[in-house]
Amino acid sequence: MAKIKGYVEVDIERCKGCDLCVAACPEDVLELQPREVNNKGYHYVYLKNPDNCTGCANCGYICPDACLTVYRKKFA
Amino acid sequence: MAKIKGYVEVDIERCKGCDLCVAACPEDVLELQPREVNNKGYHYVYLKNPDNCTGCANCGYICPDACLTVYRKKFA
Amino acid sequence: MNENNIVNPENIVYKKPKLMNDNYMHYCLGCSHGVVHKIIAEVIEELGLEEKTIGIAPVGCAVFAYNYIDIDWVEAAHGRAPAVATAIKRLNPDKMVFTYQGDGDLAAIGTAETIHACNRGENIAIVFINNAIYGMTGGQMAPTTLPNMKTSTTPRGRDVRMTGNPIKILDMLVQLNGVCFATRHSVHTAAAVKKAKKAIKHAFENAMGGKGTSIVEIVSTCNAGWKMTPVEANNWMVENMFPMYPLGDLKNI
Amino acid sequence: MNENNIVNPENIVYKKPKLMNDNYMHYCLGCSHGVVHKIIAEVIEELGLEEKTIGIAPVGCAVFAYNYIDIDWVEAAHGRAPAVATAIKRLNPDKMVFTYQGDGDLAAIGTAETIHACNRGENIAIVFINNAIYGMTGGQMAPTTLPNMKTSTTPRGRDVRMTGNPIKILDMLVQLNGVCFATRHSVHTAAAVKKAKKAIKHAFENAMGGKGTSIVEIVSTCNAGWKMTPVEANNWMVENMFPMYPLGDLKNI
Amino acid sequence: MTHEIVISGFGGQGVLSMGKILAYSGIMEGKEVSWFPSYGPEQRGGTANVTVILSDKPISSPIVDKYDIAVVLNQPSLEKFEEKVKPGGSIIYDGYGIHNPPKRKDINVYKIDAMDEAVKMNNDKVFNMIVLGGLLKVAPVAQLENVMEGLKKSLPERYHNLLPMNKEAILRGMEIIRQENKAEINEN
Amino acid sequence: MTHEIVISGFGGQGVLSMGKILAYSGIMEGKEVSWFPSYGPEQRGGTANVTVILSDKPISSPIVDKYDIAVVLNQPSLEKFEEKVKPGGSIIYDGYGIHNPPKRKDINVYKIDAMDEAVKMNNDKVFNMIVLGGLLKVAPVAQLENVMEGLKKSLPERYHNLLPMNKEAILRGMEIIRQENKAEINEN
Amino acid sequence: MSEEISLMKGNEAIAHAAIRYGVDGYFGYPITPQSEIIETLMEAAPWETTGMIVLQAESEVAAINMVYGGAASGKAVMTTSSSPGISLKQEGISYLAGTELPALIVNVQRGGPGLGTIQPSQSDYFQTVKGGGHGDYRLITLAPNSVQEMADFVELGFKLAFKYRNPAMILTDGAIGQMMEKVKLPEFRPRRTEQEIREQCPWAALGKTPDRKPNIHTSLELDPVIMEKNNERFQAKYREIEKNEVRYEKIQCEDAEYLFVAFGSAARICLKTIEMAREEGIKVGLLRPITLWPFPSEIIGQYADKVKGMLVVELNAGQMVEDVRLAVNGKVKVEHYGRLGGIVPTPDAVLGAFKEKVIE
Amino acid sequence: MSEEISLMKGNEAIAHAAIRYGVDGYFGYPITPQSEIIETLMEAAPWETTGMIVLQAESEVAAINMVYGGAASGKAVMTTSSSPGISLKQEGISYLAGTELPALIVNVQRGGPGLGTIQPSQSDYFQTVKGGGHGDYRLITLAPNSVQEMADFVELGFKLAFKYRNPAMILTDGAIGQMMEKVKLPEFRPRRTEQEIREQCPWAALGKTPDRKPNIHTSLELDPVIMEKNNERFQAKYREIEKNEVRYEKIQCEDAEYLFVAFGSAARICLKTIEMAREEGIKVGLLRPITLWPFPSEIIGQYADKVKGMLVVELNAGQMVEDVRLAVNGKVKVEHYGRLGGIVPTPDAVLGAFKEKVIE
Ligand SMILES: Cc1ncc(C[n+]2csc(CCOP(=O)(O)OP(=O)(O)O)c2C)c(N)n1
Ligand SMILES: Cc1ncc(C[n+]2csc(CCOP(=O)(O)OP(=O)(O)O)c2C)c(N)n1
Ligand code: SF4
Ligand code: SF4
Ligand code: SF4
Ligand code: SF4
Ligand code: SF4
Ligand code: SF4
Ligand SMILES: [Mg+2]
Ligand SMILES: [Mg+2]
Repeated sequence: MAKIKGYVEVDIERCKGCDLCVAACPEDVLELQPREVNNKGYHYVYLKNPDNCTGCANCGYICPDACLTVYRKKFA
Repeated sequence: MAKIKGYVEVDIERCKGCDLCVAACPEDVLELQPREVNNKGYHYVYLKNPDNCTGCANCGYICPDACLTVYRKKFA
Repeated sequence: MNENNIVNPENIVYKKPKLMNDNYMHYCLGCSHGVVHKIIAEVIEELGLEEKTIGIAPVGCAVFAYNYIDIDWVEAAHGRAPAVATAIKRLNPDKMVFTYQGDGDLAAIGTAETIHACNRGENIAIVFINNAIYGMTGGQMAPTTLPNMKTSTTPRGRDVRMTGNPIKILDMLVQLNGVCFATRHSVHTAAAVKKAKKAIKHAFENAMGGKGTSIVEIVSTCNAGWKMTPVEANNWMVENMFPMYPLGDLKNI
Repeated sequence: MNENNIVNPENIVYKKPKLMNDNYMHYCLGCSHGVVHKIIAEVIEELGLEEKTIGIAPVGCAVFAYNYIDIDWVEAAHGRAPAVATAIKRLNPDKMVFTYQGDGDLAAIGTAETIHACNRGENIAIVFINNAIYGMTGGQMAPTTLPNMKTSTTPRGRDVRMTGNPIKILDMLVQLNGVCFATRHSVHTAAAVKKAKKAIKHAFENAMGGKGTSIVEIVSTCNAGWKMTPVEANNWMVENMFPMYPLGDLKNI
Repeated sequence: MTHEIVISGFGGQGVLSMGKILAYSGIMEGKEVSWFPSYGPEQRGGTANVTVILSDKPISSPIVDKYDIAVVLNQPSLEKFEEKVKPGGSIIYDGYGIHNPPKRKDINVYKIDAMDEAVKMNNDKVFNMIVLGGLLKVAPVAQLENVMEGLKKSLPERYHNLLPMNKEAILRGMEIIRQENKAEINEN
Repeated sequence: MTHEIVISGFGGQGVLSMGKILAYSGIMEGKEVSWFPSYGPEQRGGTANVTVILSDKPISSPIVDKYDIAVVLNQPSLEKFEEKVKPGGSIIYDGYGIHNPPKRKDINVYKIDAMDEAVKMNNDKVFNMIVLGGLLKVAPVAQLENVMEGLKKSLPERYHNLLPMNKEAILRGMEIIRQENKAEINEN
Repeated sequence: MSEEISLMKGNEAIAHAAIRYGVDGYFGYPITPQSEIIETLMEAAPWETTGMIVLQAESEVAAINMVYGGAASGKAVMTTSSSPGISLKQEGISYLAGTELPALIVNVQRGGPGLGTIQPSQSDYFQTVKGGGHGDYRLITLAPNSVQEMADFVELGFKLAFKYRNPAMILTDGAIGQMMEKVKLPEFRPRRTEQEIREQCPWAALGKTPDRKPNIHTSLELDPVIMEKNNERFQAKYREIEKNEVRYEKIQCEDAEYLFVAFGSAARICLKTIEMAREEGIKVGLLRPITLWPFPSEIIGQYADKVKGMLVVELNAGQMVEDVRLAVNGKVKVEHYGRLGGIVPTPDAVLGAFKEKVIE
Repeated sequence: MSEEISLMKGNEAIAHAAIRYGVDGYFGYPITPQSEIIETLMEAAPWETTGMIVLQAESEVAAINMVYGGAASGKAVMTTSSSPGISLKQEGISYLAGTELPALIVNVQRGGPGLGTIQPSQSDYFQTVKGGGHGDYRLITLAPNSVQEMADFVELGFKLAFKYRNPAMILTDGAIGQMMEKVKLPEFRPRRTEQEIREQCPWAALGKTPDRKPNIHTSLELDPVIMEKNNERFQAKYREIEKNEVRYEKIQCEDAEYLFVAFGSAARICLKTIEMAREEGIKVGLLRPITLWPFPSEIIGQYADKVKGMLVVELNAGQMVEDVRLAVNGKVKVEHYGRLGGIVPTPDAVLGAFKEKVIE
C-alpha cells in the first residue's frame, strides 16, 4: 500500500509562536519551543513528532505569517 | 335638508399662484388672477365660483404657503 | 346667502397653524416643503410639545425652516443633522428632537450619520423630504434621482450605469434594530396630507416615548428642479416616483 | 525514512506565496490579517494579475499591507478606500482594483463611501476584515462589536442600549443593485481558508469582468484586542461571531 | 467710453439672459465686456439683477455701485437701484411692473410698456427683447447687426429660428420707449 | 539629585508598568517624577520602552537622550540604548533576553537573571518586579516601603493580595543582581 | 503626600478633569495618541455618577457635529482627536465659530502631513490659530506644557468658551498626552441643571418658553449686509479676547539677553536648555505662550527692545515663528529651530541650534 | 472677432479649460457658487470625446479622496468646491501633500464662517496658504483675477502640480466664478496615454511591471527618523518652489509712492481705485500676487524701501496682510482694508480707506 509522508519546514525567524498551526495539526506533529526563543523573542514552532506528519498542509494554510513550507510525498 | 356651504379666504400677499389649490378643488371654485399680480409679482388665487365652495378644505391642506383659511357652515 | 355668515372664527375648518409665523416662505411656488412645515407645526401644537421641541434644520432648501415655525431650532451642517440631533437628545432626554432633511442631505453626504444614528436607535424623529434632486443648489442629481431623470448634472437623464441606481435608503434603514418606525408618504392631496400628518405625529410620539428612531419619508416634488409647473410635478411624482418609492409603512413596532 | 527524500521542491504542497515578499509582518502573533494577505497574494498570482492590480490599503492594522504583497498600492485615508478605488478603477478600467478594509474603516467612518461605491456598482472588489474591534488603535469598540463584548471603550461590555447593535453591513449592501457578489467567510481552518480564497478569486474576477462591486467579508479574530490567545480567539469567534455573522453567500449574480 | 448698466427684475423676466445678449453684442462691437449677476439659492421668485459693463478699455472692476443706466422691471428693483444711478444717468422702467415711477429729477427717466407690448405680440418670451430694444435706443452701445450677432451667439443653435421674432421685438422696443424726464443737473 | 532612567524590552515584559511603579515610588519618596513611554500601534511584539525621571527639582524635559541608567531586557533594547548611557552611568540587563552583553567600558554593567529566577519562582508575572528589585539595588532612588506604597497605588485594589509576592520578588532581585563591569572613566 | 496627588497621563488627566468639571457630554472617535481620553471616560462611566454622556461617534465628522448640537443646547461639551481627525472637524469648527457656540476641542497632535506618524508634533499650529476651517474666525487656543495643565485647561477652556461664546482648543501633542506626571485634579463640580443653563445661557436651544422668542442657531445669512455685521461682531469679540485673555509664562527673563519662545512640549525642552545655557553663562530666558491665540504679541514686542535675539523652538517647520516675527516687526533677529515628523529635539540640540543661529 | 473668443462665467471657463487641457478626471459635489463647473462638464460630456471621467461624488470628502486615488495612478485629476466643502477636504489635501501627489483643487470662496453666505469672499486665504489641514505642508496657490485667468490657471496649476508632485489650488471667489467675461480657451490637448504616464510619472500606481519595484503611495511612516527625512524633503521642495515659481503682476508701480497689495477680485477693484487716485494726482500702484504661495515676499520687501505706505485690500478681516507685513518686516507702514461676509467693496470705498489709513 502506498504510504503518504509529509514534512514541514519552519521559517523560525518569521514564526511568532501563535500556536495556531499546533492546534490545527491533526497529527500532533507540532509544538512550540518551550524555552528557546527567536530573535524577536517568540517561542517558535518545531516538529515534535515529525514522523506523524502526513503533509496535509493544514498548518500551512492557517499560519498567518507564512512560516511553513509543507512537503508531501507518496512512497510506494 | 341641511346644506353645507364653504368659503375660503386668501392671504393674497402669501400666495405664489402655484395653482395647486386650483387643481385640488373638486368644485372648481378657485382660479389664478389672469392679469393682476401681488407685490411679489405672482398671479394670486381668487374665488371664481365662490358659491360652489363646500368648505371641504382640500385647497387648504395642500397649499404650501398656508395662504388659505377655510370656513364651513351647515345651514338648516 | 351672505358670506359673512360663514366667515366667522367658529366656522374655521382649516387655517395656517398657530405655530407657523407670518414670515413669507422663501420656497418656490408649489414646493412640497411648505406643506410639510404646516404639518409639523400642527403636530407639535397638537401634542403640546411647543416648549419641548428642538428642530434640526438641514442644509438644503429647508435650511430656513427655522424662520417659519416658532420653536427652538439648530441649523446643522450639510448631512450632519442626525449627529446634531443625537447629542441634543442624549443631553436632554426629555425633549422632542427631530431632524428635517432633504435627500441629498440625508442620503448622500449624510449617509454615515443617518445610518449610525438609526443604528444606535437615537430617540429622535427624522422627517425626510425626498424630492429626488438637490433643490437648493439648482437641481443637481440626488442619490434618489430616478433613472433617466434629467437634472443639471444629468442633462441627458440619469445614466444608472454611470451613477448607480436610486438609493432606497428606507429599505436599508429598516434593517437596523434601532429603527422603530419607517414609513413613506406624500403631500400632494388632502388625503395624503392627513396620512402624512398621522405618521409624523406617531414619529414625534415615539421620540418622546423613547422607542428608538422614527423616519418619515415624504415623497415630494421640486417643480423648480424638475422644470415643471407644480401641478405637472405632482402628476409626474405619482406616475414616476411612487413606483420607485411606494408609499406605506415599512416598519412600525 | 529520510526527510531529504521529501524536502524537495517538487514535493512542496504549500508555501509562502511568490507575490508575498520576505518582509516580517508587523501583525500580532496569530492575527487573521496575515492569512488573508496570503490568500490575496495567491489569487493575484493565479489570475495572472500581478501587473494589473492596484491594492488600496486602509487605515487600520492592515495599513502596512503594502509592505508584504509586491504589487502597486495606494494607502487611503481612514474609511475612504472605496472612494480611492472608485477613481482608480474609473480612470483605469482595465486594471484590477481592490480595497482591503477593517470594520472600523469600512462600517464606521467609511459608511458613506462604502455604500455609495457599492451603489454605483464600481467594478472593484472589497475585502472586508471584520474582527469586531478597532485593532490598530488598541481595541476600541467597532460598529460590528458584539453585544456585551468587552473592548477598551466598552470595558463592561457593549451595551446595545447605549451604542446600538452590531451593524451587519453586508445585509444592507446586498440590497444595492450595484453589488454583484456579497459573501461571508473565515480563515480559521484550512477548509475555511480554501473557501475564502475561492470567494476572493471570484470577487477579483468580477472586478475584471465589470460585473459590479464584490464584497468578501472575512469574519476574523483580533486576539490582541480581544485579550485572548490566538487559539482561544478562534474558538470564541466560532462560538460568538458566527451566529451574528453567518458564513456563506448573501448574493452572487 | 464705458457704460455701466444694471438690469433688474423678477426671477422669471429674463434679466440675466438680456444682460448676456447685451454683453455679447458688445463683444461683436469689439468692446471689452463684463457681466456680473446677483446669484442666490435656486428658489424661484425674488429679484435678480445683472451688472453689464461695456467699454473701449479693459474693465477694471466688474462690480460697481453707481450705474450709468438702470433697467428696472419691478418695484423692488426700482427701489433698490434708483438711488444708484449716476446724476445725469438714465433709468428705464417697465410700466406694467412698476406702479410708483422714479422720482429723481437729476436723471433721465424712460418708460417702456414692454409687458403690454409682449401681450399684444402674443408672446411672453419676447418681453426682455422689447426691453433690450428700448435700452439700445437710449444707449446705442451696439449696432443692430452686432446685437443680432450677439443674440445668435448666446442662443443655442436649435433656437436660431426665433431670431427674426426677436429682432422684431427689439425694433418694437426701440419704437415704444418714451422719455418721461430729462435730467436737470445743477452744476454748483 | 536627578535620575534619568530608561527601561526597555519586549512588549509583554511589563516594562511600562515597571516604570509606573518606579515613578509612583518616587512620588511616595516626595520626588518630582515623569514617565514617558514609547507608544505605537497596538500590535503585540516589538520593543517598548519608558523613560522615568526622578528628581528633587521640577523636571524640565521629560524627554532626554542620555540616561543615567538603562534597564534592557532584550537584545534590540541593548543595541538601541547602550550608546545612550552617560559615561559613568549604568546598564542593567537580563541574562535570558540578552545573548551579547554590553561592551562599553565607561559604564557600570549589571546582570540580573530575572527570567530564570521567575521560572524558579514559578511565576512569569513577577519577572519585572525582580528586575525592579535589581534596579533599586543599583540606584536606591526610593526606600522599600515607599516602593511598596507606590506598588499599591499603581495596582488596582483587586490585586492587592499580590503585594507580598511582589515584595518577595523585589527583594529577590536585589539579591541576585551582579555587577559585571565597573566604569573606567578617563578624565582627560 | 496629599491624597489628591495622582500619577497619570496627560490624556487621562483631561478625562478626569472633564468629569470633575461637570462636563455634560463627550463625543469622540479613537485615534492615537489620544484614545486614552475616551477609554478613561468609558472606564470611569460618569453617566452613572455625574450624568455626563460619553459617546463613541462613528467618525470625527459626526463627533464635532454632536458637539455642535450639544453646545447649541447650552451644554458643556467637548471632543478630542489628533491631527488627521482634527482636519476632518474643520467644517464643524467653522460652524461652531460662525454660530458663536462654546465648546472644547482637544488636539493631541501627531506628525503629518497625511497619515504621518503617531509621534508628537506641533505642526498644527497654523491650522489652529489661523483658521483651518473656512472664513474669518478664531479659536481660543490653550497650550499646556504639563499633565497638570492638561487637567487645568479643561476648566479654563470651558470658562473662556462660555464667556465669549466661542470654541476653544487645547492644542497639545503626543508627548504631553502620553507622559505621566504628578497631577492634582480639580474638585468635583456639579453639572449645571437645566434651570441654571436657561438662566446662564438664555440663548440655549432647550425648548421655547412663552417668555421668549425662539432660540435659533444658524451661521447662515444670505444678506451680505447682515452677514458683514455678524462678522464685525465676531471681529469685535476677537479684539476683546485679545485684550483680556492673553496668557504666557516668563522664565528667567529678567536679565535675559536672548529669548527662547516656545510652547507646550517644546517649552519643556527649552527649560532644560536654559539650565544648560545658564551654566555656560549665557543669559537666556523663555517666553512661553500659554494662549496661542490670543497670541502674546505685546510682551514679545516689548522684549524685542530688550534682547539681542530670539529663537523660536517648535516641533514643526516654522509656524509660530511667524507670529513672533509679526510681534517683533523687524526690531530684532528672530530665528527658528524646528524638528519634524515626530522627532522631539533634545535640550543639547536646541542649545546647539541657539548658538549657531542666534549668537553670532 | 476671432471665433475663439467666447463669453462665459469663470466657473464655465474652468470646466472648458479642464476638458481642453486633457484632464483625466473630475470629482466633485455641488455647492454654490461653483456648481456650474460640474454642470458644464456634465453638459459637455467629455467622456464621449476626450475620455475624461466626470463623477458627482457623494460628498466633498469622497471627492477629494477620489482625487487622491486618481492622482496616485498618475492621472491629471481635479476637484472643485466652495469654502465649507473645502474645509471638509482638509484631511484629504494633507494626504495629497504627504504622499506628494499632483492634483488641482479649486476653491470658489464664499463668505463664512459656517454655512455663511454664498456671496464672494477671500476669507480662506489662511486656510489655503498656511495649512488648513494638519502637518507642515504647502499648497501651490494661484489666484486668478479674471475669467481668462480662470481658464489659464487650470493648465498652470496642473503643470506646477506635476512638476513638483504637489497639490495646487486655484483660490478664487464667487465674483470671479459667477461673472462673465471674454475668454480665449486653450487649444485641445490629447489626454496622456497610459504609456506616456508610465514614462512621465514612473511613480504612478498603474500595476507593477517586472522592471520596477512596487509603486506604493503612503503618507504613513512610523519611524520618526525616516518621517523627519520625508518632511525635510518636502521642505526642500517648498524652498525650491519659493525660488522658482513666484508670480505677480505690477500695475503702475514704477512711480508709485504708495502700493496696494491685493489679489483676485479685490485686485480688480483696486485697479479702478488706482485710476481714481491717479486722477486726483496720488501716485499709487498695485502689486497683485498671482501665486499666493509661494508668496511674492521678495518684491514686496523691495517696495518697502521705495514706497511710503501700503494698503492691503482683501475680502476678509486681514489675512494676506500678515504675509505682506512679514515681507516688509517693519520697514514701512502696512495697513489693511477688508470687507466681510460677502460684501464686495466699491472702488471709492477703497479709495476712502486708503486716504484715511495710509496717507496721513
Ligand atoms: C458641505 C456642503 N456641501 C455642499 C453644500 C451645498 N448644498 C447646499 S444644499 C445641497 C443639497 C440640497 O439637496 P437636498 O438635501 O436634497 O435638499 P433640497 O434642497 O432638495 O430640499 C447642497 C449640495 C453645502 N452647503 N455644504
Ligand atoms: C481620520 C482618522 N481617524 C481615526 C484614525 C485612527 N485609527 C486608525 S486605525 C482605526 C480603526 C481600525 O479599526 P479597523 O478598521 O477595524 O481595522 P483593524 O485595525 O481592526 O484591522 C482608527 C480609528 C485615523 N488614523 N484617522
Ligand atoms: S502538514 Fe498536516 S500533519 Fe503535517 S504538521 Fe502540518 S498540519 Fe500537521
Ligand atoms: S502558525 Fe505560523 S506563526 Fe503561528 S506558531 Fe505556527 S508557524 Fe509559528
Ligand atoms: S374648500 Fe373645497 S370646495 Fe372650497 S375652494 Fe377649497 S377645495 Fe374648493
Ligand atoms: S395653493 Fe396656496 S400658494 Fe398656491 S395658488 Fe393656491 S393659495 Fe396660492
Ligand atoms: S428648489 Fe425645489 S425644493 Fe427648493 S424650494 Fe424650489 S421647488 Fe422647493
Ligand atoms: S491588533 Fe488585532 S487586528 Fe491588529 S495585528 Fe493585532 S491581532 Fe491583528
Ligand atoms: Mg432634495
Ligand atoms: Mg477591526
